[in-house]
Amino acid sequence: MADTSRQQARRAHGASGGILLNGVHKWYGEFHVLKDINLTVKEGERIVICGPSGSGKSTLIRCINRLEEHQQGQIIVDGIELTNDLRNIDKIRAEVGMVFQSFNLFPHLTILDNLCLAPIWVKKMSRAEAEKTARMYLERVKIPEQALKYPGQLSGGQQQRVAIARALCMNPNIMLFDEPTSALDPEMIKEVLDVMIELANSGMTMMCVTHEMAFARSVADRVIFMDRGEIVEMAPPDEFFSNPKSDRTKHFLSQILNH
Amino acid sequence: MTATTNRQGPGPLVPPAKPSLLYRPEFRQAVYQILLVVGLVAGFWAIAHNVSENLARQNIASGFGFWNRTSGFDISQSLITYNNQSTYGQAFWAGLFNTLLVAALGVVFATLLGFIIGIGRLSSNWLIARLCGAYVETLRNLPLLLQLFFWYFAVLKNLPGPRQSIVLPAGATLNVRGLYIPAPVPEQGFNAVLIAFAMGIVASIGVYMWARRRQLATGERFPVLWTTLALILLLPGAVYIALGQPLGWEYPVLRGFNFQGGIPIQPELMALVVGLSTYTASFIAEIVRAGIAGVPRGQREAANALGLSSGLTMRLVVIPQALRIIIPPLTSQYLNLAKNSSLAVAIGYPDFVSVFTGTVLNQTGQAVEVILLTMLVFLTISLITSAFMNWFNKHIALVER
Amino acid sequence: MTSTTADLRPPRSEVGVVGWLRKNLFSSPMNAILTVIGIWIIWTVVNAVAHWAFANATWDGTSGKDCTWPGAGACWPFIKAKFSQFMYGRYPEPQRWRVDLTYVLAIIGLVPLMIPRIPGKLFNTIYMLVFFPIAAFLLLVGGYFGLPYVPTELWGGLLVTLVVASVGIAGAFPLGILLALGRRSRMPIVRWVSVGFIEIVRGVPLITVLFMASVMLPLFLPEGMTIDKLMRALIMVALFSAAYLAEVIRGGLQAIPRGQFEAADALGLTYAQKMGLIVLPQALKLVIPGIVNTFIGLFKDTSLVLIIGIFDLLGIVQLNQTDANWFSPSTGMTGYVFAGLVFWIFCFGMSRYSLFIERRLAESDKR
Amino acid sequence: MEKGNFMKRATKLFATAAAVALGTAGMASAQTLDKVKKQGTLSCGVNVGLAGFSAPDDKGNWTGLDVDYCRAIAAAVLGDATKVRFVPTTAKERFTALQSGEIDVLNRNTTWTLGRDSSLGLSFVGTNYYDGQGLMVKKSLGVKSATELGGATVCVQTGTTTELNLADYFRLNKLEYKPVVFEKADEILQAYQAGRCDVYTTDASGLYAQRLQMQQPDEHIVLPEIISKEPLGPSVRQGDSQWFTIVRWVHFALLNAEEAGITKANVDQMTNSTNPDIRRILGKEGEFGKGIGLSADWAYQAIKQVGNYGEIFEKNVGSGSRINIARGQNSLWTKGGLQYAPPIR
Repeated sequence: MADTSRQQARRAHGASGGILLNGVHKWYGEFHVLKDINLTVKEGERIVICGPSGSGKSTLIRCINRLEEHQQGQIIVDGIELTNDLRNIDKIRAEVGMVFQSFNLFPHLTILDNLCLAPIWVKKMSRAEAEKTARMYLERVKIPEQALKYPGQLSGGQQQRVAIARALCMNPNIMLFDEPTSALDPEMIKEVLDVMIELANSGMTMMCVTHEMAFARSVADRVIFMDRGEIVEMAPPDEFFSNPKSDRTKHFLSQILNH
Repeated sequence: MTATTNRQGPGPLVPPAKPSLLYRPEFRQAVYQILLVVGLVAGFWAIAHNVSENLARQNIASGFGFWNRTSGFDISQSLITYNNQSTYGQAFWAGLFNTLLVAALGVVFATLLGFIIGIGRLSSNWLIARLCGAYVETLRNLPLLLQLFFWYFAVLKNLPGPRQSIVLPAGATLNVRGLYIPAPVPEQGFNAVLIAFAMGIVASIGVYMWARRRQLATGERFPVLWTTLALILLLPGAVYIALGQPLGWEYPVLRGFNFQGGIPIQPELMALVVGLSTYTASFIAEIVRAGIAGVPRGQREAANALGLSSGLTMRLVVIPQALRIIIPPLTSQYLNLAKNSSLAVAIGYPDFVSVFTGTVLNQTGQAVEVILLTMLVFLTISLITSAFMNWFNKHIALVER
Repeated sequence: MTSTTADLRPPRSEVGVVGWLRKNLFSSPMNAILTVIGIWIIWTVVNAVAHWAFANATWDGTSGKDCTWPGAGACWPFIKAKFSQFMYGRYPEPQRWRVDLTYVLAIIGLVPLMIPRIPGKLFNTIYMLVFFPIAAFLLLVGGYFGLPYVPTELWGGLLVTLVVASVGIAGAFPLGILLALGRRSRMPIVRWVSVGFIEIVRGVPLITVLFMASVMLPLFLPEGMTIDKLMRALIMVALFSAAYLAEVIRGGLQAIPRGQFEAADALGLTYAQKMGLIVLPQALKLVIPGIVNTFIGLFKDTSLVLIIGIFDLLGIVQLNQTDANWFSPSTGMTGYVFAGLVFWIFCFGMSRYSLFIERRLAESDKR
Repeated sequence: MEKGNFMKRATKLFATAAAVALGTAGMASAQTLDKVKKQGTLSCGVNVGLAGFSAPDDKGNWTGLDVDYCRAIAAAVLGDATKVRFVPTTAKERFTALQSGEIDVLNRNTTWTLGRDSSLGLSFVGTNYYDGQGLMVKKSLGVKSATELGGATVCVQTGTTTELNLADYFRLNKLEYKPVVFEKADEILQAYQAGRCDVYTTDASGLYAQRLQMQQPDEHIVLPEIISKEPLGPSVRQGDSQWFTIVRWVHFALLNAEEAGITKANVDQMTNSTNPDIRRILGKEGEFGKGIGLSADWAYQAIKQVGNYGEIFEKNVGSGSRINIARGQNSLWTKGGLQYAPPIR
């Protein structure tokens, strides 16, 4: 799509640079995982999604870059609608960075190669240029000295920061985080959260599934609570934490904050 | 308890008395090992003694003097010059090369088929996955020997005789005596075509290196595959046509009892290669499936999330990791295939075991020497294979903390 | 916003037959093409098999002539006529009850041993390791208690296949365990000897080992001492599978956590006690699937004994195909299909069993 | 060659070392006769399956010329023709079986050659069947003589003199051919019938026997040429002259019996014969049995329980059998054949 047509598309869907979900449903076989999800994320907005396990929050953000397929409704990312059209999917994936709970670094490549892989093969950058970008982002996540090591040689926290840098190397407009700190030891959580906070402050559009409520409180524009496949509550953090409307939210918050 | 343990306070420390020799672990280990060595030596000695005595008593020839004697028998297929005036030593090599030929062909076909079926088992298409599963479960639960008999005695046996041969495209012929394909006969000027072919290969390597460097420098990619194909095929092709097609074909023709000319491929060889590769493919398929399934889902998702297309994801992320899992068991399957090729003896293909451990042993009657040499050959093959495997494992091992 | 939205049924295209078809067979044009090809393959194979084995098969007859007609499929009367030979070889007919009784004794021992739920494994194992082999030997060979002696040259068919495979694996056990322990020993010579044996045996094809049994082993023995041919094959098969078994058991030993060894040491157990009471019982349980797989391999490989003139199931089928009375164009194929079916049922059954045990082990790991 | 020499030396060294260390290099041979008598059975190596010579029927009873020779030896030595343990051997293992003592006598249509007599540790005792290598083809090929076989494909069994004769014959006649070599006779039979080969070659007697196994025996002919001499006979281990003599004279006794007209049926009446030849054969005169370590009625037992040579021949391969081979050169010398036995006296 040419740039102008994309702008038109953005205007048409009213989601310029952001994400729009419109009546999205998803089933796993007979199991209804996402029920009528309606959500608009504006450019630069930072959303934190929380909820009990099995509530569909991971599925939701995985639908956004088509790691999961939705069956009903509309998902428009950065002005592009997600359909079965492979060109659209590739385009969206290049625009949307994703960080996983289990890091998913490529163990057979060095840190630097992990970072350069997509820029070279997808963005068709030269090696030198890709390396320059990669080192810049490694600097930004504060592990420039690890560039030539392999993922297996790094701690979990370091690996997750590499994963974030790897996503950033594609210069995405939107970043998705799927429980980025759940697999980490407590002392490593902070180093990853610091990077995420820094990123949030730079004005990136972010959707983050996490149970780090302190993080939600400090950076989120809105907090979403999901339960049994639906959005139960959606509010700015102050309101969300101080005055939850739904009983289910209250119950969840009481459990997660008082443990 | 003795009084010393009840002693109050830290008295002067007495160095512990050395335990008696009998209770020292090193001593015991040494004794065990010496016993083992003595036992083994005695065992071998007894065997050697019995053998030498049995042979001497009955005036049976021994030693390797037969190696240079004239064999007096013929071998139906040989990659080296061999006739009944050749020596037993030459028969040894003729058989060995035949085995290596079968092993090489088998490895190629088994790998191709095995990868196709292994990937097929992971197909999202239910039917294809099930079909490939059925293939694996059928073939690997049947004895290989039975499969060879099946191919040779039940399938190839039903081919027509030479006079009713099945005519295949391009001048090839198939009958119960085998498959006959036309043999290329180079004429004058054909060397130029070969040179063009070699140049094409050299140029392709050049293009590949240039394209790689350019991609590193500018990020732009170049259609290497197509260029390479064009260079390797079109260049010699053009030379070939320009020189007036300087290549004749010798077609197989029915003369007397059999087809003469062309390249004959014996039915024994066909049955053996088909049997070995379909059987081994069922094991390779399982290895490939396990290898690809062994790459965590997250790896593929991460690559997808970075925008890599499914082809690139396979090529850059999944396959390099799957190969680490696949190659060691794959190598041992290759070794199995080479060992299994010895079943040739049952369907009359002159492989190493059939020629050397079969005919040579029978003609010379020197079982001990012949079987020792046979084992030596297979041990050499397996040692080379495991040396490769060790080298490979060392080079690809993932670096861990 | 407190109420839960009711679960909706997924759209029809997602579930049920239609959804299943769409997802599994026609998710893309490529897949659709593959599906069509797959259906074509299945149709061709099923069609050919059904015609050959049923529609065009000969069901009754007394000789190969009855199976010789244009388009004739399987020659089943051949199997019917030769069935008892395929099962027992030339074992004298009035004595065949002894073979059947051996099978019954084996089943009595094996079935409870294979079902994990049934208690009394120790008693069972002793039965299988001590009582059964002695009983089977006395029954099959005879020469005692008024049972006529049946020389092994008369044995054949499935009987030989089962005897070679099971004696091969059972005989391989003690040596396999010793080799596995030896390979992990701290004593260098013990280790080298074990490694040497394992690697040499695994490096050579079974057929050369069998040739060795038939033409070399007799020369190894002192003058005047001979061993029955089947026995020689059994010895070599057992030595051969010991090497493979050793590698399987080694895998099990490696999977036992260090802590188990240390705990045993801390309790003051000797090496033999430590291995026999603590380590081996755990390790062997872990490698049951591996042992079963080795057995499957051995079971298939027993067919090689036909090359040295011992008639196992495949050998006796092959031999009977040259029976002039039963000559017909489809006799050969029928024989191979029958032998294949028998082998397949055994091997497939065992591989399913090994899978079942593997799953059970995985489950108990989770707990 | 470098390698061969080295190996040879190494083996020799090894063997010598072992022999020296144990102080003896070859003890006196075991007395096979004592062993057989002690065990009460004769172990006899026979073919795995060759109709007319040695083949088990469906019930496991062995029949054939070679088999009857085993029985005759058992009758002579043990007085009971049923005291035989038949050990089926493949072409490959037959000699080892004899060398190692697994069998006491090898009766397996084995050709007597100098090489086997000298380097395999065997001694052939005589010829119980004069054979020659023949060639069988399909009638439909229209071949009348072996000289027309240039370019043919030939099925042959591995490890036999047949394989060597074949090579010699075609080389001598400057004919091309392709060998296809199998381990067992039934495999050759299958391959030949499938048309894999034009020619099936083995001893002529084997060809006749195998032809019976074919779907349509009439469609195959054995060509007139006999391309080799194949004297088939029993063999024993070298170095036990007593046992050698016994087996050899059982063979001669069967021949002499035929010559003297002693048959299975009339042997009892013959004991009353006044003919000194017959009396000597049947142990009524002289102490020949004692001389070879057997009882006086050794030949009587063999003839009584098995029959004379002619009877054995006719029953198994001759007119009394499906194979129906003419006596030909296997007739007694008195009838123009080659079978000639030294006298018992």
